Amino acid sequence: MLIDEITHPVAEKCLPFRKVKVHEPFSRVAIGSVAFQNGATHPPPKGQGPVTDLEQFRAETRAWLEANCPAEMRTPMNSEKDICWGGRHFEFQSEAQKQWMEVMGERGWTVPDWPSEYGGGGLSAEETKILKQEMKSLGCRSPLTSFGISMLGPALLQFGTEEQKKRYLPQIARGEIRWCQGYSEPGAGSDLAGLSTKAEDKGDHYLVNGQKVWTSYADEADWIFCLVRTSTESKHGGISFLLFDMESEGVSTKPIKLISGYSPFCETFFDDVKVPKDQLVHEENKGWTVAKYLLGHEREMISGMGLGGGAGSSLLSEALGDIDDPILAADVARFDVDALAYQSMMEAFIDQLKAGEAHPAQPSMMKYAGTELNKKRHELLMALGGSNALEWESERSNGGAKARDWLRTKANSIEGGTSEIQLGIVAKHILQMPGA
Amino acid sequence: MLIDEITHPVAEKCLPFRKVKVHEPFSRVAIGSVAFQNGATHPPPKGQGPVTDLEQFRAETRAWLEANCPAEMRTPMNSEKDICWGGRHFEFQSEAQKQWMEVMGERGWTVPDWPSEYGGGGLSAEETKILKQEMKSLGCRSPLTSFGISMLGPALLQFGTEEQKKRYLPQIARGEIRWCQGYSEPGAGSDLAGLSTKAEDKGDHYLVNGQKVWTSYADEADWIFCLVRTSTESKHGGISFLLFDMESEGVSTKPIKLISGYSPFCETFFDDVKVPKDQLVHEENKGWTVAKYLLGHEREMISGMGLGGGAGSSLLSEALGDIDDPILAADVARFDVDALAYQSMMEAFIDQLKAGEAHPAQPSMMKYAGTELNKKRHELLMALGGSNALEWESERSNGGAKARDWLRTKANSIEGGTSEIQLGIVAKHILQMPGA
Amino acid sequence: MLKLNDDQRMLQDTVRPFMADEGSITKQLRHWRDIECKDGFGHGLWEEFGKLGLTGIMVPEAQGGSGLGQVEANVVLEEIGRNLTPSPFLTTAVATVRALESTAHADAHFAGIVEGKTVAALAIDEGPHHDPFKIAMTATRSGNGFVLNGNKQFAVHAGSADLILTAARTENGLALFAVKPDADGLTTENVTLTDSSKAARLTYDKVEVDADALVGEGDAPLMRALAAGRAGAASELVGVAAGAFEMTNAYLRERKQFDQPIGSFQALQHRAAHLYGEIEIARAATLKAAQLLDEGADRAARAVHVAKAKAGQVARLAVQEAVQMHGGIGMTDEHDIGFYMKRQAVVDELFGSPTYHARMAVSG
Amino acid sequence: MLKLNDDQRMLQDTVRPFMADEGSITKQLRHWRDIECKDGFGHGLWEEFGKLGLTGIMVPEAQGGSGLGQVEANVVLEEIGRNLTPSPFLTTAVATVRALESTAHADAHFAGIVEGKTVAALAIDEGPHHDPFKIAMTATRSGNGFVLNGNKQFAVHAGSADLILTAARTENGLALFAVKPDADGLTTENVTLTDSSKAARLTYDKVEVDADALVGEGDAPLMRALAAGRAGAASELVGVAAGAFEMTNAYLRERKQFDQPIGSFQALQHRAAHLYGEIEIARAATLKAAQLLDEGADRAARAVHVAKAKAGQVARLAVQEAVQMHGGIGMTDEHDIGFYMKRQAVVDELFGSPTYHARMAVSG
Repeated sequence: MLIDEITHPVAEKCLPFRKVKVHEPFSRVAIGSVAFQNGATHPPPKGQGPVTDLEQFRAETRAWLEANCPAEMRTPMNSEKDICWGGRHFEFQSEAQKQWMEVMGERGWTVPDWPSEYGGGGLSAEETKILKQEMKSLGCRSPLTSFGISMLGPALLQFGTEEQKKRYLPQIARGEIRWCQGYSEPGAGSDLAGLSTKAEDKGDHYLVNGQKVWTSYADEADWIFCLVRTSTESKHGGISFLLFDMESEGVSTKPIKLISGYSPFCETFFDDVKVPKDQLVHEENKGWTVAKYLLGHEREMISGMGLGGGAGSSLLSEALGDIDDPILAADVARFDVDALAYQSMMEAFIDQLKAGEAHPAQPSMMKYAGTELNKKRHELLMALGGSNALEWESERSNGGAKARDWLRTKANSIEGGTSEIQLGIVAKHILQMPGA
Repeated sequence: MLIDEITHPVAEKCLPFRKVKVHEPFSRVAIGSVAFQNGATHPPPKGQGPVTDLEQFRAETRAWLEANCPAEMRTPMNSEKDICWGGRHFEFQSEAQKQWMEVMGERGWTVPDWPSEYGGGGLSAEETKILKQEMKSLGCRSPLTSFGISMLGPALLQFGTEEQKKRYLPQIARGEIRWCQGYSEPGAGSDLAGLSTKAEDKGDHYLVNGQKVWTSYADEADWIFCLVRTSTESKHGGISFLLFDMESEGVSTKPIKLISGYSPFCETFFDDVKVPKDQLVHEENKGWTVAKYLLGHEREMISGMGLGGGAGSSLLSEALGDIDDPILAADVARFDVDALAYQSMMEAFIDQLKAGEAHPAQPSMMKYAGTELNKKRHELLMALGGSNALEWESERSNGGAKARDWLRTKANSIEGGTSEIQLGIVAKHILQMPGA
Repeated sequence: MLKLNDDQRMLQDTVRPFMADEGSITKQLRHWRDIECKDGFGHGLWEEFGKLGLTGIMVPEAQGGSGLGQVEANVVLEEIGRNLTPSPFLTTAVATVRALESTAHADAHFAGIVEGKTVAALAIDEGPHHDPFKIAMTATRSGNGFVLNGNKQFAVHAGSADLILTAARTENGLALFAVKPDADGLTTENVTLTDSSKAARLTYDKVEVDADALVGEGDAPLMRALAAGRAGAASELVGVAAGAFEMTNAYLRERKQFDQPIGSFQALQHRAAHLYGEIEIARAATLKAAQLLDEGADRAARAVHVAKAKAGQVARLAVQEAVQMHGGIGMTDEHDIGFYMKRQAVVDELFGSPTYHARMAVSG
Repeated sequence: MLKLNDDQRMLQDTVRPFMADEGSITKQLRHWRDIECKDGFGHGLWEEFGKLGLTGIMVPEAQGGSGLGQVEANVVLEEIGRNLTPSPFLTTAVATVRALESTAHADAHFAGIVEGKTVAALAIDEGPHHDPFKIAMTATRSGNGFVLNGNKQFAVHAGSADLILTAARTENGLALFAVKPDADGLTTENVTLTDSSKAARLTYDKVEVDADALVGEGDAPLMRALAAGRAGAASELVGVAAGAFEMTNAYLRERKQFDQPIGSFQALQHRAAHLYGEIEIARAATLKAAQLLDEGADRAARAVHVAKAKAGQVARLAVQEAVQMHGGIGMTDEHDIGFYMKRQAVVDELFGSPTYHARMAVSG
């Protein structure tokens, strides 16, 4: 299955967002130089053989899942509370949730396609696909969701030292450490590279001072991966990528309340935070390369949100019911055309990625189109809901879920690079428009 | 009546376009410094007195019109051919058309509010309004339409020397000379001031060399008012405004065929054309001031086109008939809302102009909104017409009138300053956005 | 003249600073929201409105009001929209006053309204979508009065009201009743809406009212209330759009990205310029509707539909552009711009959505 | 895989330079228009299509064709759209071949089509708006055949056709007939359309046809023709959009205003980038529809509606932006960009407008 339920990193509301997960190796062209994923540094995949071996793998996997997945973990998730994020302070919802994370983590199947020496499952693309299919068919929940898995892990596999991979990746795989991302800063906004959080070289460590904003779940995270300024001589060439413990002295967080009423983000403050130098990823002043890699990754995930409820979701026209408003009905019909067309685009894009034929800036187009579409979807859902949808604090409205979801979508075209930034990238890199 | 039938200067198709004609004096703020129109240099208006005088004027006017307007000139115009343009080579459609122009020209009522010493009617605003009302009520056609009346005349009244006013204005009023406008050049486009047609100072005359484009009806015009470069030291400050005879040696024209199939415009070439210095309007190198004045004027006229068939025009929803297409019906309903709202805006704008309260850049907003609306109107007319509207050369389709009109509207948002230029003007001058 | 006259401008000059100060987001909307006030607005401000003569703006002079019209009420409502000032002005001083004028109910209620004491609500919608011709609530004659049965929703301020104008269907068709909130059989569920305003869901279970509770039969009083409410809501939406737009323009000039004010980026300039025109057009359409209403012109009905449709559509664009152009800061509760988006959504539905009114403009 | 396979790319690599050269605007569209050719296309080019194997692309191999599917036909049509190449490919090699396949008519006509000799037309629409379920033309049984009565319009290429597939209503419902253009009682009025293509208005006045003129009863053959025609038209529209877009992008890079290439202006960049995405999406939706048709999937019907609606809407935006961004030069007949706008308008209506298909996508 190409579309899989995984919580979106900036997900805020009840039902898990869906993201596109490409289980086939990414192409080099598509998202940077993921050499290892094309086999160059990848260990010889196990079980990559004739179809009969794969069928055997499927049978064994199914048997193992049936034996090891607790019954409670084979029911659909109802809300964000059902997501297992792991980490030092995570309050498991149930013993079953904890057990499921641990047994899967032990086998490396929380990150099935990561190399086994780093705590992964070491599965081939085909095997990973089979595992997902069998989990879906049995109704198994995702055992673990985290920014470590979706973001930092891939970056470390690409840019980390052998020691860093050995140190951090298994913790991520086992759900021991929950990560957050320290990119945005107040005043920088779309100009991400305009960051000013300073990391001074103090011999064996950096001294970090400054402030981040939009740090997702920083108040619940154990560690942070963070962009800092190590040089002022060059804007992009003076940025470094650091990892450090959120319990380090000098780190504090403050939740940000959003217009939807939720607080999934924090402001994060660094006051003389000491970071050992072996926690620098990639070279000093080359953090922007790592950041760009991760941003491309994030955009691909967010672009999947345009699908709304995902590939199998019902059409808005089905939600129209007996509403006697021909103009709204016309809007809905047009939206469904756009949504169905975008679904095909999503399918085509993933196939382009798999084949290594997608333009490197294509995720910007997808992110732009998908998020604008999702915003429109929620505008129409509000219109379809009429005054019912305007309720904000009633049981009937599930605590104003529809209105809060609608407001939440307004961030889609801002986070992960605004629509304006994406259009600029497409104009420059795909259309080769001259600079202003 | 605020909305009156006057052919638009770049009109190409059968039925006369409508423009907004403000019969009350323009405000100084709105369109430049039309001091004379506010009374400063205006001769004491005749008949400006108590209501009883105006009623008497109305009665006399009506009687005169009834006595002097030929019956044939009291029938509605059917096509562009019915418009009287005047000029040396004009082929009058009928003796009645010629007679009507002459009798009105003699009385100065072709330009009723121009001063009588320059061939105008010398009427006050109230009297002009009454004349128009009576003409309308009797069904009298416009006796004369020309760029001399709508464009050059106002500019000369504002910037011409006494001698120039005496020389040119009466000819315009009497329909003896037909004028065309030489502004645009190939390669300049929206950057109007980037013109390069050169006028060299040769003592008692200028020597003009260069090329103009989009010269409306240049092949039928007698004289041209033309922007030329007299200095290369300053872009805007090196432009002059010249008048000359199209029969001068070295002038040639070539019609441009448009996508609609018509050729209302020409390319115009100047090869060592001698222009006597007394045909310079305003000072040398101050032609841009005159040009800006005229452009503001033109934009106001074009913005009136957004009304489509004018204030009294039927709604598109009435044209929907029994077409069973609910989505098209929705588009049409939305268009009608936009069109009716824009009609109110037009009314408000004119009232702002009259009161001297319109922002000087407001015509740019009106021109943008009106032309975009008109384009949309014709898109919808095409959709309503279905395959009937696609016919291009059949009697049934009146020679493809619907499709040709539709294509013609595409120029609305280009001529007289593109939509992009208008938006830029609004952003800069009204919204005070910082420069890029 | 399709512009404000001198008296109307003087009114605007009075109301604008008052609303920007006393009616500001900080002093009113945010304050009442944060302390979870049950009314969603301040009674103190409502009395201030009274002292300024705003509550009685449409009440005839003979009954202690100013005897002004829709244009003047809309001048107030544009400022209310611009500052998101919560108050029962639209429901009480505009729609209710228009419904009750020249009826036997005027004397009973106008004094309280003029004083800024009485709060009135309208109970019209019965489902999530406004459609008064589909009203199903029954008013059955019984003895010397009527018995009302049915459900209402989106009755703004009904939980704080002294008077609930209720639309129901008698044997003669539509009718409007003045119902007391404490009537037996009337259940009120007060609901907080997205913009922190309050609207009630009402259940009428054999609610008995006297014959004189009837404001009028036929659709005249209801349609008067709706026309005034819709035209007023259109003006409030123009104010919401203008307020969001002005806040955004200031931000575009001030906020820097890539070492330039973001207002210098051409793509944003063009979008802002387009929006400017749309707001001007919506304001003109709304003024036209108000003027025609005041003239009692037949054309007023269509003009009101056009105004509510256009203003709704434009205000939606305005708040969307405002939030997008503010970027991340616009998503925070701390910043005021999000309140504009929330308010727009509520007034958009109030007395009918833009799609409803676009349809009515061409067919109704 | 929702992308072209290697064989399909090879086909594209062959067709693209051919169409850009032999099928160019200068050699075909402009040429035939300027000499006022009665067919609106060149028979020589149609024969060239035959030599290249394009005319028989969907004809089964057993009948001398390539036996390929809608995806391959659409590869050709995108290039046709990109170069505005006039030809009877869509009506003949796509819609007609699909209608006649596996019927008794295949043998009679496929050889001529494969050779690039036969030109076929479809007579479906009876009013200005496509709506096949409302076909009123009657086909009454009479002796050993039928009598056709009624009117058709927008029958593209019918004035040049050897065969006119005519949709009519028998006592059993919809049916498709193969009618000869010289049949008694059939009057053809050849009309030049906006894009210089030709479409006929046809009057059937007691046109007698043999029983074997019946291609099939029920809506199967008609719907096969329509599905192929619509999917093909969607691809042609994607080509029109892409062609206009590419020409415009080149212009944006080259044309200078205010001493800068206009492509450096951010507002235009953003509009171009938006359009780029829309064209990509329309192409994906169209490829999806073609693949599903080739698979015979039930979902194909909706996918075809989506493709025609989306491609139509996107192509319209593309030509509007193209003409606007070209400025004055784009308004001249001398420049090619105006041809894109004209062609878009015609293909937009052909086999149903975007509004028709959007409605069918959610209800049909």
